Amino acid sequence: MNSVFSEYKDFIQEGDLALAWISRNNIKAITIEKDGVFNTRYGSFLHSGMIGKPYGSQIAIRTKGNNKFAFIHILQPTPELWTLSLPHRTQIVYTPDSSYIMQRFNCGPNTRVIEAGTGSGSFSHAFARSSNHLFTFEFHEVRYEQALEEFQDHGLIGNDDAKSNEAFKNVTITHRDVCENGFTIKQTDKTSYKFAEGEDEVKINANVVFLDLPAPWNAIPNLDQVISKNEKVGVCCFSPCIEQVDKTIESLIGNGWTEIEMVEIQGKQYEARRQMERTLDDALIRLKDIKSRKLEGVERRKRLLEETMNDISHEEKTEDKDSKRPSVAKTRYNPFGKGQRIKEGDSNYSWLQVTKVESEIKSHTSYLTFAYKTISKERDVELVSKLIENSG
Amino acid sequence: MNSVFSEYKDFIQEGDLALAWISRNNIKAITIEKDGVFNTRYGSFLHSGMIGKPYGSQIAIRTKGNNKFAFIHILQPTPELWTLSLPHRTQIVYTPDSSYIMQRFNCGPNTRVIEAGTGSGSFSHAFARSSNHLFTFEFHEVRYEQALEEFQDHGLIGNDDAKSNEAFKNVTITHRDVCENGFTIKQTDKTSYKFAEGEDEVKINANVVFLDLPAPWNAIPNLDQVISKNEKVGVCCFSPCIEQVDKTIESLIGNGWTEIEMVEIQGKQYEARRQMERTLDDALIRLKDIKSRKLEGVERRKRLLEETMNDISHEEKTEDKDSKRPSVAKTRYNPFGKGQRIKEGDSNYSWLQVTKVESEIKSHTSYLTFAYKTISKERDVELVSKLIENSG
Amino acid sequence: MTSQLDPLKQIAFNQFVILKLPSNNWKIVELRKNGSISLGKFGAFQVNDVIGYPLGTTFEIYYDNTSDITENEDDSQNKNKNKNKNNKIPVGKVRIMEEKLSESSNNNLDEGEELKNDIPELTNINSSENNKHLINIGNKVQKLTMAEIENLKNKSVSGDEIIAKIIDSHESFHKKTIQSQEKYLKRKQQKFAKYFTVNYLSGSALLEYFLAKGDQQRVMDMSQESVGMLLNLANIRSNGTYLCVDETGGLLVYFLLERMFGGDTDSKLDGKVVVIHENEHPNLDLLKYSNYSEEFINDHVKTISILDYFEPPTVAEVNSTFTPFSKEEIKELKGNKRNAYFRRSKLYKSQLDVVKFATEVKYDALVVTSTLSLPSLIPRLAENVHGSRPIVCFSQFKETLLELSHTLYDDLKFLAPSIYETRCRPYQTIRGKLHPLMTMRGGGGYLLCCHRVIPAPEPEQLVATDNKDPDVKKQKTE
Amino acid sequence: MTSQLDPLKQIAFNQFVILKLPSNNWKIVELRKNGSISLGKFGAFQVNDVIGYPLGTTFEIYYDNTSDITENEDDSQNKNKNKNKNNKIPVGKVRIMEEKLSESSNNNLDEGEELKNDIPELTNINSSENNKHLINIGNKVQKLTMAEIENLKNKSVSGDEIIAKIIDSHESFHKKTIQSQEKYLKRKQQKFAKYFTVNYLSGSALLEYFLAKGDQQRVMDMSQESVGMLLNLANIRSNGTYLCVDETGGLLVYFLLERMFGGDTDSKLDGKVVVIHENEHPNLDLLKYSNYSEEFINDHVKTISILDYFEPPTVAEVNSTFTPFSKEEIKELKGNKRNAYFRRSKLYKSQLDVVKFATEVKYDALVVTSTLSLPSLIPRLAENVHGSRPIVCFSQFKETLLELSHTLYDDLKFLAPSIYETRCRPYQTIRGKLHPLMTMRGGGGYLLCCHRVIPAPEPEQLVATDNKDPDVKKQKTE
Repeated sequence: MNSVFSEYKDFIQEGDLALAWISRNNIKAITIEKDGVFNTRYGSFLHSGMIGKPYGSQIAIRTKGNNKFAFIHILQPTPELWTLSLPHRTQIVYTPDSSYIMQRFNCGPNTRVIEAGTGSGSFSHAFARSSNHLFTFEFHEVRYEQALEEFQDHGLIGNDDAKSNEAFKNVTITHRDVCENGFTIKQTDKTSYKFAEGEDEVKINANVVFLDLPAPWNAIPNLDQVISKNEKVGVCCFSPCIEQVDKTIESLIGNGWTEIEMVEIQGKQYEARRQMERTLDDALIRLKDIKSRKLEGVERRKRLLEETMNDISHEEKTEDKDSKRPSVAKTRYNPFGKGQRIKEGDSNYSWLQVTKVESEIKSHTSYLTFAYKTISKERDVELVSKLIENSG
Repeated sequence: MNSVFSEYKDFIQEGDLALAWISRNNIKAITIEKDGVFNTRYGSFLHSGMIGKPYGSQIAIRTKGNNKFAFIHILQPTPELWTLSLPHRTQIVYTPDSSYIMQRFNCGPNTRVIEAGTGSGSFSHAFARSSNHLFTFEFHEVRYEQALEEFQDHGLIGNDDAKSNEAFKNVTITHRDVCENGFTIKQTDKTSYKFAEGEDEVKINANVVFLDLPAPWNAIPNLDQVISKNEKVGVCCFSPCIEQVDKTIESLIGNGWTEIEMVEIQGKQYEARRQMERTLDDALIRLKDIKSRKLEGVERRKRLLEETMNDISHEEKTEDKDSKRPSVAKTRYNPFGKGQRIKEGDSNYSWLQVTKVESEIKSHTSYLTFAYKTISKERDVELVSKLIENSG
Repeated sequence: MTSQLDPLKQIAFNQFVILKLPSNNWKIVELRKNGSISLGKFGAFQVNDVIGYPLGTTFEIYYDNTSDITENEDDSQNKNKNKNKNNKIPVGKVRIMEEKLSESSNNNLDEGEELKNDIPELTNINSSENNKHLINIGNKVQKLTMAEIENLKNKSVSGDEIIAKIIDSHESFHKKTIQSQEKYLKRKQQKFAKYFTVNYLSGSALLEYFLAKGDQQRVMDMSQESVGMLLNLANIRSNGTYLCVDETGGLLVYFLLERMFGGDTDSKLDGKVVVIHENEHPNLDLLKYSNYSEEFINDHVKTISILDYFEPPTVAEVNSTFTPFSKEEIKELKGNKRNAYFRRSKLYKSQLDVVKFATEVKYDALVVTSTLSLPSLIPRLAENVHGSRPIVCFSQFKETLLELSHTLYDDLKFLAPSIYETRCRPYQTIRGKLHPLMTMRGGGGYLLCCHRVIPAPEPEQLVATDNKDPDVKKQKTE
Repeated sequence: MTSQLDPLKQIAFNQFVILKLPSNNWKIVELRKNGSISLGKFGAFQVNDVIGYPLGTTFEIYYDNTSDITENEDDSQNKNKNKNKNNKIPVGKVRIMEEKLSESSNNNLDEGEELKNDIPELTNINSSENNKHLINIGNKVQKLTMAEIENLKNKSVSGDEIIAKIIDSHESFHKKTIQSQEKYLKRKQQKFAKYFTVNYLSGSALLEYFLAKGDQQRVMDMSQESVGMLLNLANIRSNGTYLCVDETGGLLVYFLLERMFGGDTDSKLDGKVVVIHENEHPNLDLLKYSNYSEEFINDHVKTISILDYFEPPTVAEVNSTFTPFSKEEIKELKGNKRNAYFRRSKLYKSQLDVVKFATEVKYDALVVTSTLSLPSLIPRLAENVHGSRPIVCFSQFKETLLELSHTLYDDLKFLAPSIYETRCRPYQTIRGKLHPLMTMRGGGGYLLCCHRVIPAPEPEQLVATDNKDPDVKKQKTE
């Protein structure tokens, strides 16, 4: 099976997992089937109208009821888009955090990653893209089964960790409480790993570890068995509370990890908007206009009153103006469209480009505690001698 | 003595404490004297040239050496400007924090504030401006003496806490370790307070408390004696480390404070700048220009070469172009002023307005832990009955 | 004057206060003598019962059998709330309730977390064991029927007691994880608790009221920290005369008056706020929630339209419209004529005020929250700001201040305009579970601050070439 | 091929690495066989002595009497450092040193705070007693003379030993407060410690190198978190063909190649980066620090000027300039003629590449760090981006992306442009003294991300009216 996550696809094909972009906050995963239908509030989109079109195509239908059109875009999934398509109630590692962690660890085709726990699997997708192999662990059996199925559907599961040009299938998921039982994967375990003949235990040799666990300090002592021995290995613990950070640091120190540093990532998103440019001069002219029209009205009314009555003092008539204002339009000069519905950007007005942050920001996700360990600081003396002796 | 901090002054007068604004990061306090001189790197500013001018005046002198001018502005101090004029190595509560604390406590002419410790006195100035009385405590004797002198010079020290229109002299400073010895101020104490006949102890009745102490939890138990009994009193503890916050919360809970909330304030400052608008079209024309001039050069050189030599192959001549480029100006069309020093905003170019944050930001000052306490939740039943019975 | 309650400290009659409800909603009410106030599902109470207690007190509403459960007559302000079937909320008695320890427990608690201190029997087991055996339970295992709960609610039981009963009758409660137990309790507490806190209606509380309602636009997306910084940067004191543009319906003026006079309508301090407005009439609606007298507001707040401010009449013109009568002449006026005279006299005086505030007064600060184009507005308003005094503009968008900043940079009358951003980041303040709140309102706006200065007359040509910084560059004291 | 060191894991010859010094400065060096590297006041070492150890190892330089103190011959790269009197730094031996526990202890420690764990005899007394009796001491009470210290430094003593001696000889050390003791130790450690860490020269390390030097402009004020997010949002994989504008001197390309190939010059993966540059010649200088072979770079990085890209020749034009010879014809060519033929052949092939990458290839992402006006650049570059593929622009200023965002909004070929800001906030990570660093570099830049899409042909007139959002508003799935 092809993986839509590891291969660039040009055209929408039957069997593809695709994302239907309805709006920024409404992205749905769909599997393209010949007779499939994607139902929305405004109407139904036939998959048959998508098949064969290039990815990124806008699909239009006439909306129910009236004669307007509704649109969606069909996108090929990426780990980042997939993350956006997940329901927000799921605990998700979002892109500002995941991208920082991957960058800090220089993730790429030589990276061997341990992730615990799998959770929603959103970070797993990003790790799978930029690693040699991802070993992900999930202790909750139901979630393990769900993630396994999802990763299989997405073409990620496999032992293939060769640096080849083939589609990567480089994810192993294992059902495990890593705090209690560590990270080693054996024949007898509930795992997606396919053991070769005579292979009893997986050689994990991770050089990057990501722990998204409530108590990472229970898992840290188990890492020595599975991390790469002859290189510098990084760990990142993802914890919402500061007290967890403290216990994590304690455990990292106790287990010989160094260069400990905790950071927070703060991501914000802005939308481009426009604000009407309302000048003082226009505002002044408008007020003058109102004033002069009001005086006109007063004068006219005064004349009317004088013609018909004689018993009210001059002063009262003037004072009364507010309650007996004439019914003519209050203003003629309306430079800001007051009282009208003006669409943002209306070309009859001038606008200043402004940015507006989301109305609700993710002010905190988790603290990220980084540390490093090199288990063996030996060098191969013989090899080095040989290299030095060689002319070069 | 007049206080430049509590009265708006229009003109610079002899004896005034004024601020000389040299640049954003260089603001110096000076006392205006008839024969005074303010020396700067570029020359000396005579106080006599300032006296009688309105505050805010720019003062110009010819600079030393060349025939240019140098300028400073003379400003009347405000607590915020005063804060900016303090040396940065001093521990200062900056305006984003101090203004938030004051706003959260609705500081105004009815606020009675306890501050411990006084420190640089920068926050004291802001509190003094917007309170009925400020009781500030400093445990370090030398710093106490310095602050006392400064507050006296600034016309802040005094018992006057009447709600009058007079210049406020509403600061009392006391030398005290409030953790060990609490907040009550008696005749025998080292304090700026002037006791009246028969007055033995100051009635502090604070309704706002600000604790900038390394171990506020030692001071919190002492607060009950000095805070107002019949109203809701707020406290704010200012601590750099999270572990201090934890111990503070513990102490606040243990001492009956409620509505505990810790916050951080993050202040940023931006400068308005301009970035040159360099369009793709201009860049393309520029490259075309370079290319055509290069071809011209190649052609000319080719002709020259052909005239003088015959033994080098045609191909080599072409390939050689880079090393034997003619010495004519490389480009005629230079829409972005490459190679020239362009002043930001130069009107020969078009510019986009941009904001630039400071190159170094204050990413953390301290955590602010707020809590509230109402010692007595009684009501005056008799008074309330009377009020209910009265028609009204 | 007899002994009175201090409305700045105690809950007093005829005062607007803001109530905090268990749902974390806010409600602004006026405390009318003998009135009652309905809080919908959270019960109703008699105003008289809360008068005299300190502002900030939390009350629990309870219903006992001996009390005559009077039907709530309902204040006009609550009318909308009570359109549903049960539009008569029984009025209960109140007793003082101890407040929650942590602000977070009421307000800022993140989803799925609860104040440990409140529920001592719940321990925080930090292990991945926690929800390994998580059971997905709905409302099915809840043995009390809704009817039974409603019955309890109308009896003499407090919210906490109801919750205890519900827990008792909840079969699988103890099988739930700590976290989901906490969630459950939290939800139930919000549903059945009948308590409210009577808070002083400060400017910050009023601002929070609109923000919590989602009415950011009305207050120009202003945050408490931004307005606090505005007041400090503008050096607002009790004795200044401030020029102000307020497009927040009077909220900025509300803040200014609070800072200047402490909310005290009897204040003898003489500061003034001159409000310039772009429409015919000023909009300072929100001042209605303040406890200032009309007299106080007339003394301290002057409103002038931009037209009157920028194109004021001359004194001669004003004088030509009105000739003051002598005392004798006034005495002779009767009825309508007399009233009319006084109205014209008042108008005359206010016109003289316009002349004075538009042409004579030098202001001690200019503070602006306006959506008018600032580069066109601020330099003109700043003409009458005294040298060395601050100019502070709040805007929802940094870009509008950027424009303004460039305009002011190019003008030697303004010193070092800077744009400020300040953001408050509240924490879930629970020991053992400290962390910043997971989500927050975005926005909060930006400030521009500079000082009005007076350029030196001599060497202007030199300075004009250096528009980034009116001061000599690299100049340092020795 | 015999067994070799893996330059991605171990310190290997002919590799560029980045050294971290006790002063928290960075130094980029190439590890030449038999060479030595001078770290100025921190000593000098033999390259051969560090080869083979894992990257990331920290070495201490020590001098013992038995070792022949060879004078440092000095690499060209260190020439500038050694202009002062003592321009021959003695070359010491190295031994592995255990790293500091906390990153903060080297790097991010705030002024006046020190790693408690390192100095177990210092206890943290949390009381205001602390500096009550603070004494203001200068260097006077320091008994060791500078000459004595220099002497120690040139002897067999490690930095820590020197510091111990200094403390012993410092009369009032124990009278100082904890905080000032810590400050003192910190200062002395930085002054006398002779250690260095040999780090892999990752893109992030290279970026940090320029930022630490204060050379923000060179890297367009980009932060590690911004570039990381750029790579993720752009969905950079090992097998894509990416269109790129890089005004950071090759740093962006450095990052792209690292993400795509893991820094492995022997990688068999076939991704490509096509770099469009606005000058005659591309500037990818920083790639010289990478460990990629020239062949690798030729295979995976193509550079085309904007002129060639936007106004490419046709295949016919290219073919008209060059006629490939047959094998026999080539054989007959000699000397200069033969070389000239191959040069022309290479030029011809590169011109064909230009045609291909400018007109045929559909790109898998467009990533841009450019100061060219983005609204004029991006829509045209995006023409050749395949549908559904991301477009990500980095800019130092939000305002340039705002302009771009509006331009892209108005164009149906772009889906939902958004501006992103991401900021990393490091903590002083010391137990008992946890807090965010007090100061940080400002800036870090902003990203704009959108996806290239293909508008439906039919109902364009309807959509065009709604330029804020190309999708139906309020449309929801059932």
